[in-house]
Amino acid sequence: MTGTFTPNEMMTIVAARALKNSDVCFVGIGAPSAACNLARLTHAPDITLIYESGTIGTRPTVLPLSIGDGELCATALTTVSVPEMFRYWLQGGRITVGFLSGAQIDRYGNLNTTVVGPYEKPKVRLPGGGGAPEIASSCGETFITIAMSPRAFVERLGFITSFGHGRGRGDREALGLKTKGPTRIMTDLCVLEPEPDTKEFVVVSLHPDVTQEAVRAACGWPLRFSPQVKETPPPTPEELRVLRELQARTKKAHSADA
Amino acid sequence: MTGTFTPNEMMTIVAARALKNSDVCFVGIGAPSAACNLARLTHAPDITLIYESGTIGTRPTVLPLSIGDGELCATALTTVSVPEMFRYWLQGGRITVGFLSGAQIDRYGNLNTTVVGPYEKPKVRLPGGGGAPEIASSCGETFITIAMSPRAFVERLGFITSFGHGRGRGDREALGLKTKGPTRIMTDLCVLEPEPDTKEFVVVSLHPDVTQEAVRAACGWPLRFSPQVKETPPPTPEELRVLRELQARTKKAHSADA
Amino acid sequence: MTEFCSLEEAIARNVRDGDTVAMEGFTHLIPYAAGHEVIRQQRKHLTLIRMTPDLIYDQLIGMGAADRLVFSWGGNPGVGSLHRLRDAVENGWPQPLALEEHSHAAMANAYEAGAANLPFAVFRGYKGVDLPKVNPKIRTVECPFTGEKLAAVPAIRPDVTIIHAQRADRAGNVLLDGIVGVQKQAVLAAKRAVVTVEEQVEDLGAPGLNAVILPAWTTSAIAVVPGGAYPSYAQGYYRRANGFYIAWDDISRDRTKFQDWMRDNVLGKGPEAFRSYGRRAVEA
Amino acid sequence: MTEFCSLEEAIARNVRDGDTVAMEGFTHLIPYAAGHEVIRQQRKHLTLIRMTPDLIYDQLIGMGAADRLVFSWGGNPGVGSLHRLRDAVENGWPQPLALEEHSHAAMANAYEAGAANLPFAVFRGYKGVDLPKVNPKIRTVECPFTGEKLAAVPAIRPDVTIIHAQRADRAGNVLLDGIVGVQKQAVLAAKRAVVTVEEQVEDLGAPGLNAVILPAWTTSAIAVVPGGAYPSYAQGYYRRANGFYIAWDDISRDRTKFQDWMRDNVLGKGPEAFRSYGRRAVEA
Repeated sequence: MTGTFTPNEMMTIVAARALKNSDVCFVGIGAPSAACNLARLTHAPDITLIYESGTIGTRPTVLPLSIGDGELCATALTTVSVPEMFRYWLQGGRITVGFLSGAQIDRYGNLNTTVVGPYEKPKVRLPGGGGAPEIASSCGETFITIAMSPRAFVERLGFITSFGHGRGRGDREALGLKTKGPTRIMTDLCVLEPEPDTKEFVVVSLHPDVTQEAVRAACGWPLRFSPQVKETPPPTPEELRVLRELQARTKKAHSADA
Repeated sequence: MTGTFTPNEMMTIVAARALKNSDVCFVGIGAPSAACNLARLTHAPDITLIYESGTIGTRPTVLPLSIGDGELCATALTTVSVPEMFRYWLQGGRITVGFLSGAQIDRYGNLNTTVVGPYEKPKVRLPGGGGAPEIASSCGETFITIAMSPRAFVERLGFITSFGHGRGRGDREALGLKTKGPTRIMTDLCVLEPEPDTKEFVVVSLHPDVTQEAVRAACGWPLRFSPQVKETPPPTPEELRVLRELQARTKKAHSADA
Repeated sequence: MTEFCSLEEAIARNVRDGDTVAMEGFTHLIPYAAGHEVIRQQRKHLTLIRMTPDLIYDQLIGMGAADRLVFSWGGNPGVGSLHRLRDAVENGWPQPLALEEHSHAAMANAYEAGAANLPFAVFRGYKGVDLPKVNPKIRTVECPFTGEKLAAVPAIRPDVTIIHAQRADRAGNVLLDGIVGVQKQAVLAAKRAVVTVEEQVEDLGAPGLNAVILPAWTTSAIAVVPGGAYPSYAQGYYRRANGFYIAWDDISRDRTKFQDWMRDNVLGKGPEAFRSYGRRAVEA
Repeated sequence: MTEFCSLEEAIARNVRDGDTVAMEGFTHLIPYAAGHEVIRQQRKHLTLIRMTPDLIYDQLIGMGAADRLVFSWGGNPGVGSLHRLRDAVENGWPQPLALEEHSHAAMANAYEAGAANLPFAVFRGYKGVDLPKVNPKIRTVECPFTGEKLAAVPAIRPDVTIIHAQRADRAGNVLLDGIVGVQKQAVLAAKRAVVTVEEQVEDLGAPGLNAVILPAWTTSAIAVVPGGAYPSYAQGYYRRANGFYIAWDDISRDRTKFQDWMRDNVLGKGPEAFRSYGRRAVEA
């Protein structure tokens, strides 16, 4: 038996499953951090986790609130300067998987985390790109974790903060990019992958008890489905236990730091 | 009383006297290393000595045979990578005085340590420039230590390894250089400084018991003297004692490393 | 050559109205006490540079100290928005704020180029994205060997860089340990540098031969301010007050609430107040 | 991901005839044992890259392993000439040697650019000197913001980089401590990397949170060779054999004497011979 689980838990667990023991991951805060550490605590004990704060091979016992928590440094193989992190390790092509997310995404996996509305007079000023523009271009491939809603999955981005597949197949190559770009979008409802000849993201797997209608309703563009949509295997008891223990340890630790 | 001393000791002592307690020195091996450490052990206890191997603020008890002896690192404030040394510290403009030497020098303080004869088929292949080309351009000023002989002090250089004053006043500015370049040549016979309006090096001080004729005979170009040539104050007993103790400690240490 | 002095003196002597100021510290060692002193001394028209503005720049911006912000990620890490930053950009309160926006890679390279005394930085970046359309300081340079086009940004050369570090020895040599971020580059890139430290010690106790140390002759002033990084942290001294970062979301959301908090906790207090934060955090 | 193996296997699997090879170590940690293994395996037509060729390249050149040398200072530190290098350049013995000559600053920047995956390095250098007249790889690049012209050289990207380090842990993570030179950059710039270490340990015992460590997934092979840097040195293990550097001047001056020494001390011995050097040096 699996027991009940939240859509957010399913998203994190699906993302964790996508990681290999041999991966070198550039980890972001939030779902990516939970997914990467869940992978490390389950099927990928030797996975290398790198945070842009400079920590290489970190093994935190609780999830960091920021990408630079002391826990990350104290448990790392070593910690390098931020310029070195971006020059030798990210730009150096040493990262196999980078995680990205965003406020808005389009059907080609381009992301906006900069502004809603005109840049000079924004309706909503978002945090900005941070490491994302170069994570999107320098990592071997990128995984995107993002909760589905029509406000997030939009027909057209007002601002491209990080580049996915542009307007479709061949656009990355045209820019001289040799990396794969986004190969997977993992949401709270389903998993999407780019269609080989168009690079448009289509649903390849629906999470348990999620209908095609529900997913369509949560997407701002006419969402397409792969010929053979699978059902995402539900979380195993082990996956749920480890994730929930991790979250509990984390909550406890951070509330202590008031 | 001063007792007797060698021309080489006089050269080293004159070079040491030229250094200030507040200087940050880029030190080379040989006479410069002896001079810088003599200064540190006498009138400039707080002088900062930097070797291109990356050691910053080193205080060796014996002189290194190479610029990367363990003694330099073990006694340094810290040791940085060689790229950082050349990028942040030398190119960064953090060095007040750099020491240079060479196989050949001309009247404008340009140096050759690369080849004698044609580059492609050299008569003598010298070691090459190493750090010298950028020491010559990036340090606030440079001091040159070199023993005088007609073979070393030449009318014309076949190859310019590091740039002094080019063909005279204004040449450094024309290259966009904001540093002073060579301000002093310290030899075993005398001290030379550039004439303000021509930048040609002229003798400003003769070491004890050295005649103008002897110096002229040791120079390959028609050597000129400043209107008021001084006599170099002879080594003090203290200077000689500290230098000779340093040399003795060094000899002992290195012969042990067979 | 650096001098030891009070934080008041360090800021008064080194930070001027209209200066370009970088207060760095990548999550770790953020110089909060120094930032508060800049607010107390009512500096105006500053250009503030920081990869992650964080709460300290949210406070400076909300108090009207800045005309311009150079940054690459403007959020409250793990929490959400920087409400004072957003209010300034979206509504011009308390005054308009001009933005020069980059990516982390661009800013890290720009500091690095500044430390190396180069006029610009070259890197692989900004491929296919819109930021170059709104930031004229993002240009390209061509490789003279391969003809490849790469991204270029101007080097960052602040008038003054302000950092917090673990400790300084009597001579004024400063040690940083842990997540060292871009602080070394930011200090070496600047005309002047102010450092606050947890403590002054006889011996730096450098961890290893290659420890991150700023020699005394690379900084302008050092002030001993225990707890000076709170609610950020100092590895080996006290932990990050994650709870404060979460609480700031509510404090900063409302203009009046923000102003009241600043009056009670910054304008009305001196750097010695940080001592208790440091202590409390250590005990946590 | 790296593998632990014998030095013979490490060189056999990673160094091929015609390769571009960088053996780095700035006075400290020079990989002599690995260089000798390359000689024993009779590699030919190598392009050898090293800032300071030192005795190890004098030996490789004298044994006819190299067609080309990329370097910035070719002397015997504190002693004088590298006679085998000079004999090859001045007289073509045992074979002609093509030179690509740079300054230290250029090579340090070129390794740094290689580690950063950039096609070229930009720096302030070569002002008013003759080297650019004889090295077509020295070019200029113009700052897209100020118009200033700066020196540019191609990034160094070796087929294989070979270094010696103090120790590796069981997982294959490698620690360097002391004068770290350009080794980290040289390893990260290379397609393959071979590392010899003084010892394999359970725990690296890293000196501090910012220690210079190469993760196991950045190198190709690790061989444990105690004393493997002799007559160079390993900080914390044994001192530099300055006496050997002085003695080399005489050994290398004469072709026959050189060949006899190489036969007796390199061709006729294996890496285990270095163990005694290491020990002897420790006792010294």
